[in-house]
Amino acid sequence: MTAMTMGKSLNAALHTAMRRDERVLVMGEDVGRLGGVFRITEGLLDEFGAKRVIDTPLAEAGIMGTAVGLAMRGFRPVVEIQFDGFMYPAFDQLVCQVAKLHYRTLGRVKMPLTIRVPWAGGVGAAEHHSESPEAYFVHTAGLRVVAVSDPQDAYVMLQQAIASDDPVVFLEPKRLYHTKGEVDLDANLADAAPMGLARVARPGTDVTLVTYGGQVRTALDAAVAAEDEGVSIEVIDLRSISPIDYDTVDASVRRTGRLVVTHEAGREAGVGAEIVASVTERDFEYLESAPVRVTGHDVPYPPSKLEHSHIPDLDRILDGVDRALGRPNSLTGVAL
Amino acid sequence: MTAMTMGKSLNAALHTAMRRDERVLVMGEDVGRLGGVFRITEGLLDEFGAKRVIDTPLAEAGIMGTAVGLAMRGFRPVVEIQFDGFMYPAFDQLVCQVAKLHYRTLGRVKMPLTIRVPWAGGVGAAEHHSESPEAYFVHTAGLRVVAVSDPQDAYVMLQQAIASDDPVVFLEPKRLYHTKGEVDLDANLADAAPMGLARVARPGTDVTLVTYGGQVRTALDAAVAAEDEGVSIEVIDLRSISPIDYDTVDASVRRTGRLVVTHEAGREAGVGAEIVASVTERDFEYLESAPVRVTGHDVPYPPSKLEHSHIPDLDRILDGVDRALGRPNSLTGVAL
Amino acid sequence: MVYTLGAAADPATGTGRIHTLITAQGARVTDVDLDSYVADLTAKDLRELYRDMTLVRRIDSEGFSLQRQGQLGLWAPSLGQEAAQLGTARALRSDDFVFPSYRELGVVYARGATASDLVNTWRGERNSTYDPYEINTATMQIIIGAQTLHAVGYAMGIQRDGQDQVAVAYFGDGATSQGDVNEAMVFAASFGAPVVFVCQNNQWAISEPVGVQAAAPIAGRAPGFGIPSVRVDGNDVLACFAAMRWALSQARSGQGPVFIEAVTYRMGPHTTSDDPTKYRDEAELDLWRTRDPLARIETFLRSIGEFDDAFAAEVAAQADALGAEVRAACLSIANRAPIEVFDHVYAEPHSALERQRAQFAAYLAGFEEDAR
Amino acid sequence: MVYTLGAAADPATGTGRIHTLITAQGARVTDVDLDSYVADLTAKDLRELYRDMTLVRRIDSEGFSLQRQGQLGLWAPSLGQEAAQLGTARALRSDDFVFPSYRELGVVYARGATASDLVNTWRGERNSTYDPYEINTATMQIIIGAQTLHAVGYAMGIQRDGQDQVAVAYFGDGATSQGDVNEAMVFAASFGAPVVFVCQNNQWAISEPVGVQAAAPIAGRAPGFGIPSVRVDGNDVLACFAAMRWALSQARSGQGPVFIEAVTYRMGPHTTSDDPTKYRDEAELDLWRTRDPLARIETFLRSIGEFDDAFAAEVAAQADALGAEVRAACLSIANRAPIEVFDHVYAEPHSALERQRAQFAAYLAGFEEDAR
Ligand SMILES: Cc1ncc(C[n+]2csc(CCOP(=O)(O)OP(=O)(O)O)c2C)c(N)n1
Ligand SMILES: Cc1ncc(C[n+]2csc(CCOP(=O)(O)OP(=O)(O)O)c2C)c(N)n1
Ligand SMILES: [Mg+2]
Ligand SMILES: [Mg+2]
Repeated sequence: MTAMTMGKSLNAALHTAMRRDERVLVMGEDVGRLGGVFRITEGLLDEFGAKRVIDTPLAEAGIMGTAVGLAMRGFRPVVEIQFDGFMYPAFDQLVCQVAKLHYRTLGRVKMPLTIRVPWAGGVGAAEHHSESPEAYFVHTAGLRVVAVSDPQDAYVMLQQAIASDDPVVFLEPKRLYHTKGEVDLDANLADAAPMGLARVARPGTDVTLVTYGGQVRTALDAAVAAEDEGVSIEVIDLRSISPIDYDTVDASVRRTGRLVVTHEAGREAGVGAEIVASVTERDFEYLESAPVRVTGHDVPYPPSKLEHSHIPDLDRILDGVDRALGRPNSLTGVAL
Repeated sequence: MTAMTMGKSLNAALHTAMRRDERVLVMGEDVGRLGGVFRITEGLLDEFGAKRVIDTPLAEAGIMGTAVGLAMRGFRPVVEIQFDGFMYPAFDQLVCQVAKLHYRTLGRVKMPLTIRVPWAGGVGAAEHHSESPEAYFVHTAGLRVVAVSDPQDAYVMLQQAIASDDPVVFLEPKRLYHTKGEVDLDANLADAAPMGLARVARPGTDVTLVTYGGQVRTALDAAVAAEDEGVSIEVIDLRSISPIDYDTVDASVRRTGRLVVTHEAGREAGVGAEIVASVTERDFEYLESAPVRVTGHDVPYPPSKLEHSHIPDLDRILDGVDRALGRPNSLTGVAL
Repeated sequence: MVYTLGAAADPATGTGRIHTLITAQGARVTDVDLDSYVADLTAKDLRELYRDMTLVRRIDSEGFSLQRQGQLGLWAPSLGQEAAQLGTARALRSDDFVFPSYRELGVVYARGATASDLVNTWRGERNSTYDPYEINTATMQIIIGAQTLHAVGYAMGIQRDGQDQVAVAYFGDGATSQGDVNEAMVFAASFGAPVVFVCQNNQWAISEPVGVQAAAPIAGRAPGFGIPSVRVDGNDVLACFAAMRWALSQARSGQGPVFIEAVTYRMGPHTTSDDPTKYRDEAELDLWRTRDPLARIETFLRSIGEFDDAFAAEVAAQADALGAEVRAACLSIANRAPIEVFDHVYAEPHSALERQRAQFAAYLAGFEEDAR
Repeated sequence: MVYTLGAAADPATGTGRIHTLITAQGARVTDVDLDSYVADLTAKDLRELYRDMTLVRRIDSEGFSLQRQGQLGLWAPSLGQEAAQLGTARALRSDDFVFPSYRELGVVYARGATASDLVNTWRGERNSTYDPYEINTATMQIIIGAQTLHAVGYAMGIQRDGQDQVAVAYFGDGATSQGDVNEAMVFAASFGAPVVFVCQNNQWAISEPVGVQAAAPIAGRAPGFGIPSVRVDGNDVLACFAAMRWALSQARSGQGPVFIEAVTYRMGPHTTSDDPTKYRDEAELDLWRTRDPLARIETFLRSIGEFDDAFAAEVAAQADALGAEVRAACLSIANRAPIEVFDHVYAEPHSALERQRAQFAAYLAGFEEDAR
């Protein structure tokens, strides 16, 4: 076990994956000489050379579209989209090609792409640098979507994503890049939990708090704070948000009878809507109160000085927990 | 009142809107000389000339982006995206510019765009010509999204969308283009229901069936069929899916205690998820059974010969209604 | 320094010379740039190109009728573009990899697609028919321009594998307006990728004449990206073949991407859903009828005594047989079962979709029970 | 026929001549294409351009420090690009409409943005400061290349209004790879829209040298789209001014779009988040220091006796005052209230968002109560 930041563990994962399989390529803007604007690809160019670590022209559709061609040729491209907000120029290639080629070709053409995205807010960035577009990807059949929340998971799941024959959108919460944790660099992929499984990040009995990515830390903080008030929160880190591991969520909700979901993205047709809808369908008779969503507002991501009014923090989560528990909360007496 | 198809009523709406306001422009691929591949813009070039009816180069980002510039100059562009599946090249301009410019500029720059999209399936078309991407738009703050389901609504709502100072994604179900209905061409916009309001398309007492666009017809058919079996379905045509008129939905669900939502799009993080989640949050104590989603599968839109296994038909809706009513249904004894 | 084959030939008009080897009247003319690329071709080779074009035209008309008879969902005719398609595609090696659009019937035929493949793409049962890896040809692309980036990526892969295949992207004049196509040129030039761009400028993008897309000749765009280009008579199968050989020799020898504009004409409607009388004059069509790609090669071969009625009859008979084969292949294809909508979404097991599949299976089973 | 100003000046190298009027050594040289466009300029005009550039450089350094001191979220220096920005922007009419990117401090300054506007864009309180309609300048664009299409659309609007303004799009060398920028050229050429594309080729897109984006000179790309272009020394304020006047005269007189490549250099880091020592040599920077846009105009003016120490001191004092003004404007700006995240999402009432706003207000009110 080695203590390292998530940024470093992702970097280590890329090194490991590229050493293991020479068909793995890394490509994107500034991923080569600079090692990426977050240094996640640092050192790769030196070790693997420009044939495998490709500084591309500044065009996301071009990156995604050429990655499709490389995949057709039998490579396993790991694409970096520099920031979440720059996914959109590549959206057509992602939705119409990456997600659909396996289906279109009756399984003859595989798309083992990993699309790494420095993701979401909380780092005081400029416009378009703090987006949470994951619902778009979750709604897109043919894609898998995972979000990491700690260095060990990041290390293992990035390798799993690269090893997957399906396209995986791999979301890396920017605000956790510098968070440290213990990482087992010799972790055997075969022994690791599949990336599709959720993880109970903290057991609890009164309410189930489901989240993913950067919000996992905040949720855990909220659980600690709630404990002081005698409320026991079970925190579930989904890890995979497409597909979602409902078995783990069901098991918890059936015990607690109460559900709170939190994410940074806006609420309307977000991933939280999916979770609330599915849990309600699946566990209706177990629910003791209406599930609660604690999410970003349905506004464009605000200027950085206002972002802390947007990203649900510990207090907003606890307010949601109070609502789920039927305790007085900010919406007591307010129209929903 | 005049009997006409939805295609004709949309065409009439464009004529009316362009006569009323000379800042209204129509632009897109083949909208001029040809009058659009669905003939919705037929006759406009002859009446208004090439300055106002613009055959553009074949590039959707270009169409959307130049429409932004025209809007900044004070025009009201009505953009046609030829088919639903061709929205994606324009996604970046739509999400990062059209949806955000008013916010970015503190309200100084308005984006009175109407983005018309021949939408969804059921017409036996080739790949990419039958997509239901509406959840992407609903999840995008800054956009309004409406879906029409009959000629009269189409006539009025298209004019309302054009008159709106916000960008409106205007979804036209292709399979209803040829559906006829009575249209009041002299309808006074000021008297018409705002486009943000839902409509009870058919009153009922046992279960609330919420839908929009092309599925409204199918839902109404299902309601007729159910009546024969003694089940009274209330059908709600949302018309606007962003924002959603929850007052109308609440009122119904609070009476029936049961909710079924149907749409063609896939289920994961779809508009149905939003509706189920919101209704559960808002009306939890009124719900007598778990809400039910009857949607397209989470697969790429299938080849046309299989599309009728994808789009929820009358039988699948009634099966969902049975589920909501706790009657035997296809999922009795099947894991959710 | 960008090498542009013959681009400066007509600087006075700025339109760029259109390279031709066989004129519309069927006369062989000299082209210093292209002649050497077809010096080895025999009359027999030309007759085979005529045969190819005739067969493709026959499949095309069969496909058209099948659509009209409700057997196919749609048909996108290649009528008039046989020379551009066969001339370029016949210059390829089988291990080159082709990325066609929906209109490249002739290309896909030349790559080795079966009679069934050729029509059943439009049947609506499957989004694609042949296995791309069997004939080294991607599924015909419907999103305008998207495949050009795939071709460039594939070509980058060839470079990485140290091999000498070439990737080829086919697309139309309308496609040149798309960001993807321009980005494809940027990437191809940046990496010196072995890719050939073949733009069939058939004068129309549905109802829009090429002037809407391009204010200057399309072939002139590539050099600005650092890509040599040529403008060739797309109805002259020999010139197309020669231009493609030139392009392939460049790309195959490590000199990077090449761009071909084949100037041709879409003689039919855009697709069977289209009615071109709404937007174009019959006179224009008449003019292009005089430039028909099949007629001119026939005239030329006859003029040198290498084409007689017996040959014509033989090819016609073969075409009819192929037409019948295509028709049979279309009519005999089995329907897919409803549950197959779930097939091949993912390559690996997917918990949520398996659940949905099981639920739909249960739903379908209910009907079977009802039916019993 | 595409008219390319001076493009063929150096066909041997294919790199295209770089038009210069004042060399790096401060010498005035003749350029037959550009001279006439600055024939009316006086030494005083040049001094004012020097003043502009000096003031902008001062604001730039102030912004940089403010960021380092935690007062701004980010800063994207314009250091080294003052001539390209001021030279082109000062040729505009106030009723022309400009679409800048994040790096165009000098352009936005020239358009009339206040001291507060210039720094507070990066403060993180607001995504934009000035009212676009007050200074006929759009908010600085962050999505690479997106604004070029807005400029073309705006220009199409000018055409429709029958007026003679010009829309101007500013962007970088990296941006030329984006589909949007190429589509902008397609649309501009197709409609003959009065738009000027100004590409500041500052040699770098973050860590990538321009060669990654372009295998041929950027100015050479436009003619292929049917757009005349010029390649100008971007560190020569006079040449930039002249080139822009040429471009504007074309566009304003109904001759359609024009493309300018201003060859310059990003002397600072990409932004305050960047560390250029990771990817570029100090030697390169040293070379470009010898081509500094301010130094050369000063040398030239001194050589003709139109610049003395008193003038330099006066401008320096003005710059310091402006620096102080900028700093004060940054430090004094009021924070926005949390509830303002909901402002301006829609222009018209929106039921769902109003509900969310009320809920959040109730939530915030709870804290106020707690605080009481
Ligand atoms: C991204 C996208 N936009 C629009 C369309 C609709 N569409 C199909 S074919 C076509 C015209 C294509 O013209 P061109 O590129 O010249 O090819 P051609 O059909 O002439 O072979 C259009 C607009 C599409 N398929 N994809
Ligand atoms: C669509 C998009 N992709 C990526 C980025 C990230 N990014 C910001 S600036 C930049 C480099 C831009 O280079 P260039 O166009 O040369 O302009 P310069 O910064 O040199 O002025 C990149 C990659 C972005 N802002 N937008
Ligand atoms: Mg065409
Ligand atoms: Mg640059």
